[in-house]
Amino acid sequence: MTLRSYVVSRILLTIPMIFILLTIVFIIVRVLPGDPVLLHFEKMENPRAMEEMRQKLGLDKPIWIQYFDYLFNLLRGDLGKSMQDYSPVASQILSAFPATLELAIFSMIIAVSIGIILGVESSKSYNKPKDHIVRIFGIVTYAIPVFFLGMIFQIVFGVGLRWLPVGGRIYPTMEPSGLRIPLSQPPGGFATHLLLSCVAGLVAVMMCVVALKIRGQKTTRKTLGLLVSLFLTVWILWALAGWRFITLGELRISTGLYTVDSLLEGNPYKFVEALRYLCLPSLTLGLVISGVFIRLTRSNMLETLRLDFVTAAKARGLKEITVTYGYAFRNAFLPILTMMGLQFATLLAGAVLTETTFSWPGLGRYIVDRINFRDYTAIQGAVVFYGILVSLVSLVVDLLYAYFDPRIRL
Amino acid sequence: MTRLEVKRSMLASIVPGLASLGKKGLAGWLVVIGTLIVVSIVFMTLIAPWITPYDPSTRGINVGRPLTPPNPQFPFGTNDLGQDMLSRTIAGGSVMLQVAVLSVIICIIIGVPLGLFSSYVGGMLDRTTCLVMDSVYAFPGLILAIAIAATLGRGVVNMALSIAVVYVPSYFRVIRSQVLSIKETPYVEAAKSIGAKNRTILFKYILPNVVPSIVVVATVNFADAILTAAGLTFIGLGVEVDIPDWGWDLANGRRLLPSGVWWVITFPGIFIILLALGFTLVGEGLSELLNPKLAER
Amino acid sequence: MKITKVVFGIVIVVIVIAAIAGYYLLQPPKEKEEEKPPVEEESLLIMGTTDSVESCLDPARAYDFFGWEIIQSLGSGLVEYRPGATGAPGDIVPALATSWSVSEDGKVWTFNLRQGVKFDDGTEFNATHVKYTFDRGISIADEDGPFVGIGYGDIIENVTVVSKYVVKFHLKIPFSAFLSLLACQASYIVDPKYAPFDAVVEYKEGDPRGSHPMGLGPYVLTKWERVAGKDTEMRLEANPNYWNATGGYPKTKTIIIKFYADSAGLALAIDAGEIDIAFRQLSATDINNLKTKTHLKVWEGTGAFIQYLVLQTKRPPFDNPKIRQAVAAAINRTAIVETVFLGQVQKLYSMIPVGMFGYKNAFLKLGDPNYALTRELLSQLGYNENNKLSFKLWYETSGHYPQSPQLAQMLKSSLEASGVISVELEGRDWAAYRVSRRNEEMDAYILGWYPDYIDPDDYIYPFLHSSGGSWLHHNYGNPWMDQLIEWARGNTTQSARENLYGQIQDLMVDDCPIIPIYQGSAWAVTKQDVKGIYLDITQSWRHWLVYREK
Amino acid sequence: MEKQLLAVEGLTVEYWARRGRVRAVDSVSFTLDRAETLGVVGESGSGKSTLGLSLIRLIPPPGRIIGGHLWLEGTDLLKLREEEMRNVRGRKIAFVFQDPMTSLNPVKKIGEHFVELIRTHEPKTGREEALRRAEKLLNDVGIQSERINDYPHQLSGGMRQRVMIALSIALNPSIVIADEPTTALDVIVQAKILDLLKNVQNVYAMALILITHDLSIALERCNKILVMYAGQMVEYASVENIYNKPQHPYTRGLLKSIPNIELAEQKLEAIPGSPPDLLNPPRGCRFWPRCPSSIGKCREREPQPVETEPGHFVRCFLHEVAGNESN
Repeated sequence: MTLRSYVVSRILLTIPMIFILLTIVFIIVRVLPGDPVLLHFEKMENPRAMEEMRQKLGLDKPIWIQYFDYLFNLLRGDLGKSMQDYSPVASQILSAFPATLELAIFSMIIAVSIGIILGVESSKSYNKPKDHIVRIFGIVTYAIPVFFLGMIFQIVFGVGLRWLPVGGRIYPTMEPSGLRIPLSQPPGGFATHLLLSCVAGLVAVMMCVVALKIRGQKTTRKTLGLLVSLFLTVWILWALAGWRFITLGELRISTGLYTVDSLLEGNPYKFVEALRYLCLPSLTLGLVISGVFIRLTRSNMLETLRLDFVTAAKARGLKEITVTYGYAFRNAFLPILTMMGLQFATLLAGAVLTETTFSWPGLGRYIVDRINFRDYTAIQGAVVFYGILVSLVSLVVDLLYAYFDPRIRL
Repeated sequence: MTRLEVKRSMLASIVPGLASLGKKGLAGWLVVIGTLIVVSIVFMTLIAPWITPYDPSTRGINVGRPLTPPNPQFPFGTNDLGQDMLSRTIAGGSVMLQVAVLSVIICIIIGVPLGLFSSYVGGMLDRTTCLVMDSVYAFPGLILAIAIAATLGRGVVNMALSIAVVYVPSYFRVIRSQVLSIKETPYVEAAKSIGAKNRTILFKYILPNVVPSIVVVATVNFADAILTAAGLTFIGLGVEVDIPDWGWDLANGRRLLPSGVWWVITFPGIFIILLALGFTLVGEGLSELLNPKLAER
Repeated sequence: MKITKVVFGIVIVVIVIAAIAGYYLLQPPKEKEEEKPPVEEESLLIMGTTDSVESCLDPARAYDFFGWEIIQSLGSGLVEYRPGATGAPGDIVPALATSWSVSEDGKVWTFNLRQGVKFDDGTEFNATHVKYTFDRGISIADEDGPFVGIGYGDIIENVTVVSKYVVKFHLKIPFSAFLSLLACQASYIVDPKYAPFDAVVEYKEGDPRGSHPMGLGPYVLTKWERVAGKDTEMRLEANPNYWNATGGYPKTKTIIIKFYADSAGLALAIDAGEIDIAFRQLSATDINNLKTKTHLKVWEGTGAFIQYLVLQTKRPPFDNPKIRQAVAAAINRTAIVETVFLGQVQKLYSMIPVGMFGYKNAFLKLGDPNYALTRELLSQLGYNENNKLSFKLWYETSGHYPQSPQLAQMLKSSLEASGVISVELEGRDWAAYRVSRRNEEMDAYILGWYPDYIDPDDYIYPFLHSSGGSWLHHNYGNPWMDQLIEWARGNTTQSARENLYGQIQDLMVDDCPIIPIYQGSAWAVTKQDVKGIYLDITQSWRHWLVYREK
Repeated sequence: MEKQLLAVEGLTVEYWARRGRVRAVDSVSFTLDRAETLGVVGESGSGKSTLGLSLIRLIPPPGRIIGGHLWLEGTDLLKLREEEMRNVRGRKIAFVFQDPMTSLNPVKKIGEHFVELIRTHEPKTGREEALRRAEKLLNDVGIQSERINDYPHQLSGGMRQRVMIALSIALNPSIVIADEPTTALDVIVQAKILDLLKNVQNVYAMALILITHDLSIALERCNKILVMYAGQMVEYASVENIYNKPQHPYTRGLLKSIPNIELAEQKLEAIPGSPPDLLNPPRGCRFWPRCPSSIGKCREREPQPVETEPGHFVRCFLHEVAGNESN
């Protein structure tokens, strides 16, 4: 199969999947409970208000017309109206989503890094104490409820050590909106900032190194390294030169991801603040998800490590890190990539609990709030959004798979 | 594999002789330890009415001073209503276990026949079912469960139902892939050639072969169901607060933890983790034992 | 390989140097800071809460604690309570009115308004605004709002503009607590530019100014983020046009309010030093714990907050006062106070809080608890150990009131201890709870009350008067009770009122539509350097007095 | 330059499985001179592949070398640190594996394999230069240099084995170990690959250790032959001696099973039975259950290798008389 026909068929397959998903959600939220309005009001005590709500939400029509309305509205990007105040659900979801996305991305990075590093280590010392410890670590983190772990982190790192904030997305004065206020001293000590910015820098550099190791290409290696250093130097110089003009007031929003926005603004201080607030939630979520990646990396690595080309590579005297990552891991990577797509869904689900624990104003908290308000139309909208999102992510992952696997690429 | 061998391998995997399992290395030990954990927790919950020192329900309010730290009289301390945490911990597993067992049963009742028939029959039916199952499978589990639980309302059965819907596809997928491979094995072909009925093939040849996989999925599913149930309770979709339940104690203990009251969250928390851990260990071990590819080199 | 190593080495060094340099450069220069004006002027306070504005910030509808807290900072009334008020007559001080007089019969009040006061948009304040405010509130008559709840229409005949700065109120009855009423947030003056006469001002996304009709208060609302009925962020900034701005108010220029999902999150945040003030709701355990922290200060208010159990009188089982009394007799207030609230609240045997004039411990005669009485009353109606009186007890679960699930469990436990009652608990989020209340689906439900104005009338009329209590949806109405209440609020003689309130409370025990449980106070926890907090009998939070000590 | 390149003394390898220890290579000794070709012959499971891997210390766990010496130009390889050993692999001793289909990294282009190898051992070489060398090497083994940008799956099996050979000679090692280099290939290709090996061996003046189960190949292309059975060396001698006067019954059995075109009437004889389970090797000589000429003490004691004539070693009681029976 050529790459093009694969891509086309994969995209075409996504359409019925989303359609089925939409139908399932519709059945669960609209058809199964009979009448969401009745559910919203609990009892038939206020028929006038109920009738009004039905009319405003279009729930007075026959169910199949409602279904087509629902599908048609979705095509226009309309996820329905909230039962609470008839406000459009789509815009609320879109404003809450970047927070969740940012949390999900960072958790994923943490989970995958932990999973890959520990999984590779574990597979290299197969059946030795190190292997057993890593496996048990993976199983235990999987069994810990997210909010339990989150709470422990809050107590230890927030209240006890005071290293990291326990709730919110960024220091309150930097919370974005349209106005600026004079700065008072933001929190956090010298050591934390130094440490975090260094760690962030090192992580970036490490990622480049790993990326290059995996690609193993010489020319790109030089250029990439230069590019990275150029980017960092420009950013830092820009920030340093312009620090007098940097306001530590509100963040300018362009993507909604605070880490990205602060970089776009060229404001390292805000970036560090955003990272600090991200630390505990993403670490919590990342740790819980990491078990799956550990297990997956380990078993795939065990298989590839036994393959001939790994032994052949060793016999050629290649360095261990090259053999482990460039040979064994690079071939074990594709299933992990697929798993990343699947785990993205788990991650979004885990984010619901994490967001509540860390007062993180994302989609998860939105959905919990909507449940408390018995706002079924909004719940439906949010669930549909999650569904479409997950389908698209798995589509992207599959396409990436095709791109990365040279055997499919041709 | 002959049918006899199939049965034997089934027995070996389902009824783990503890001693022989221990010899199979880490995987065996995982199963042994996991089973021990699960069995003891289930046993504890079953005999809870006779062994709780105090009433774990609202009738046991104020048996001690509120928020007494662990001491000889109250080894697990008391909560903010002066209820004995030991009693609540002993009795509190019933909700989780009921939800988990119920959801697994529902999953098996729906998922197994669906997987068997759909993949055996094949064709359009199979493709459609597959697509539906894949759609649900790709969905963030907890979110779907939340949506269903929110429409159904609180309570054990509703929790179980909402969790079951989420996990049916896991059963379906596993069974389907198994059936597809077993369908092609020589002994099924042979049975077909001597004119065995479809029903016979399905139940006598294929079903026994997929049982081990079902067992593995179910044990893993138990752990997931427990964690999902804890999550549902945490966001207020659990059972009513006057029923002793680890989930509620965890949510309540979270409120108390900032005040240094560590014992209300810790003990039920440990038991939830232990229970989920137990099932995960069994699942992990079993899947390794049944998938000998990596078991020994 | 070598080149790459060098490049990465450079990058790491650059990052480290930049991090160190950046940190020092970004720190506000020390010398400069000392040249700045005093901290009180330039300062910022971050407040955390689990509250949320319930419906809107329009005094014509808003009737919730947090809504009033914000309204109080965005607007002003003709008069206000002195900080630290105790309920004494001298506690009411001039605000937008500088002086006032009352006619002999107590039915006509004349107010002289402060001159030269401007709304935040520069409009000059005058007597027409006062008339507009009250006419509007009474004519909108929002069924969930305070104008109906307090019964403005039953008190005020009309408002007349005498001159630009003189306004006259003509009352239907010689309402004794009229000055108190004018000090409450429902009586705050609105800006006609933002407040249409016939519609309530609702939240408008991205338009904080257009989301409330006030404009005479110490603060302006510069940010109000709200997602479908739940606040996510709020910011108050000093209003330069505030009539008392020359007096140095507000003391803190900016106040940011952060919203937490639950009391645990709030307690963690204040303990971790991320917020300066935590106000509502912290649980009793949090308070006890935070009291031990040296970096924090715990402020206890005067107890004027009450919680009570409402019974649905329109249908069985609680259409029979005997049953209602039986339930009242089975409530163990001691256990609630000592266990649920760790002794931080006190038992309440009347709707009027202890310490206010007119208080009578009327419910004590039903016992605390008196299970014998419960059994006797119920056995008359055929209930016994085998045929228990069973009903659902509803409570809210979202932390709107402190420790509701615990209170509900305790109530269940104490009711069931009678042996003849069986209770099923049913929890609802506050938003759903309100809807359920409006739909009258709940038989027995727990509610709480903060005073609107400091007078026993505010604890009686909104609950026991057939029209004033309609917001409760308990369908209680007793003509004799209505008569007594109307006499009591329309009388200016202290002793006569005291006598009437005594009768009202006795009658309330007989009818028993509502069972008082406890009275408590608001608690606030702040950093040690936060000053200017007055949690007086009004229970209101005065943002403009709070400041950070240098 | 010394003539002797490699001297193996008493090399012993064990696998520590859960059910017990398996001695996969049991005190094997041999020497290898420069540009010499040694054939290691044995059935599958005889330990010949393990022997090959143990020469570059790459026994997969749970195997480990528990004794012996590996003298390469006077250095004992077993005493080297792992990092030093890594420098030996590929540069001094190269390895060609059995299955070319799986011996190349499927996600790396052919050229990349060379660049990686060359630049690992010679860090100063530039990428471009390494690619140029790769093209030349590929030409040497008969592959067009454009193939450098192909992925392994785009090449046929024979081509891949050529690539493997090119890779093994890239750094001009002194020894190439080829482990059944032709087993996985078509018969026609087999000969070509073997010729290629022979050819490059001559051009690059390397020693070659050819591990094979096919005695005829070894007889045809080697100078010396080491016959292995059940982890033990049973006979080690020059090709002429093996062919003309095989001494061990197993070697004789192997010779009889070779088809010979010249002898059309020849009756091919297979050795009856199958190799022993190394977990429970038979007491005494490991070959006796299959040995046509076993005697009483074969079941009692294990025979030790004896040198029946210079350079001819055999492990059999039948020949002990000829040598010294000191042990």
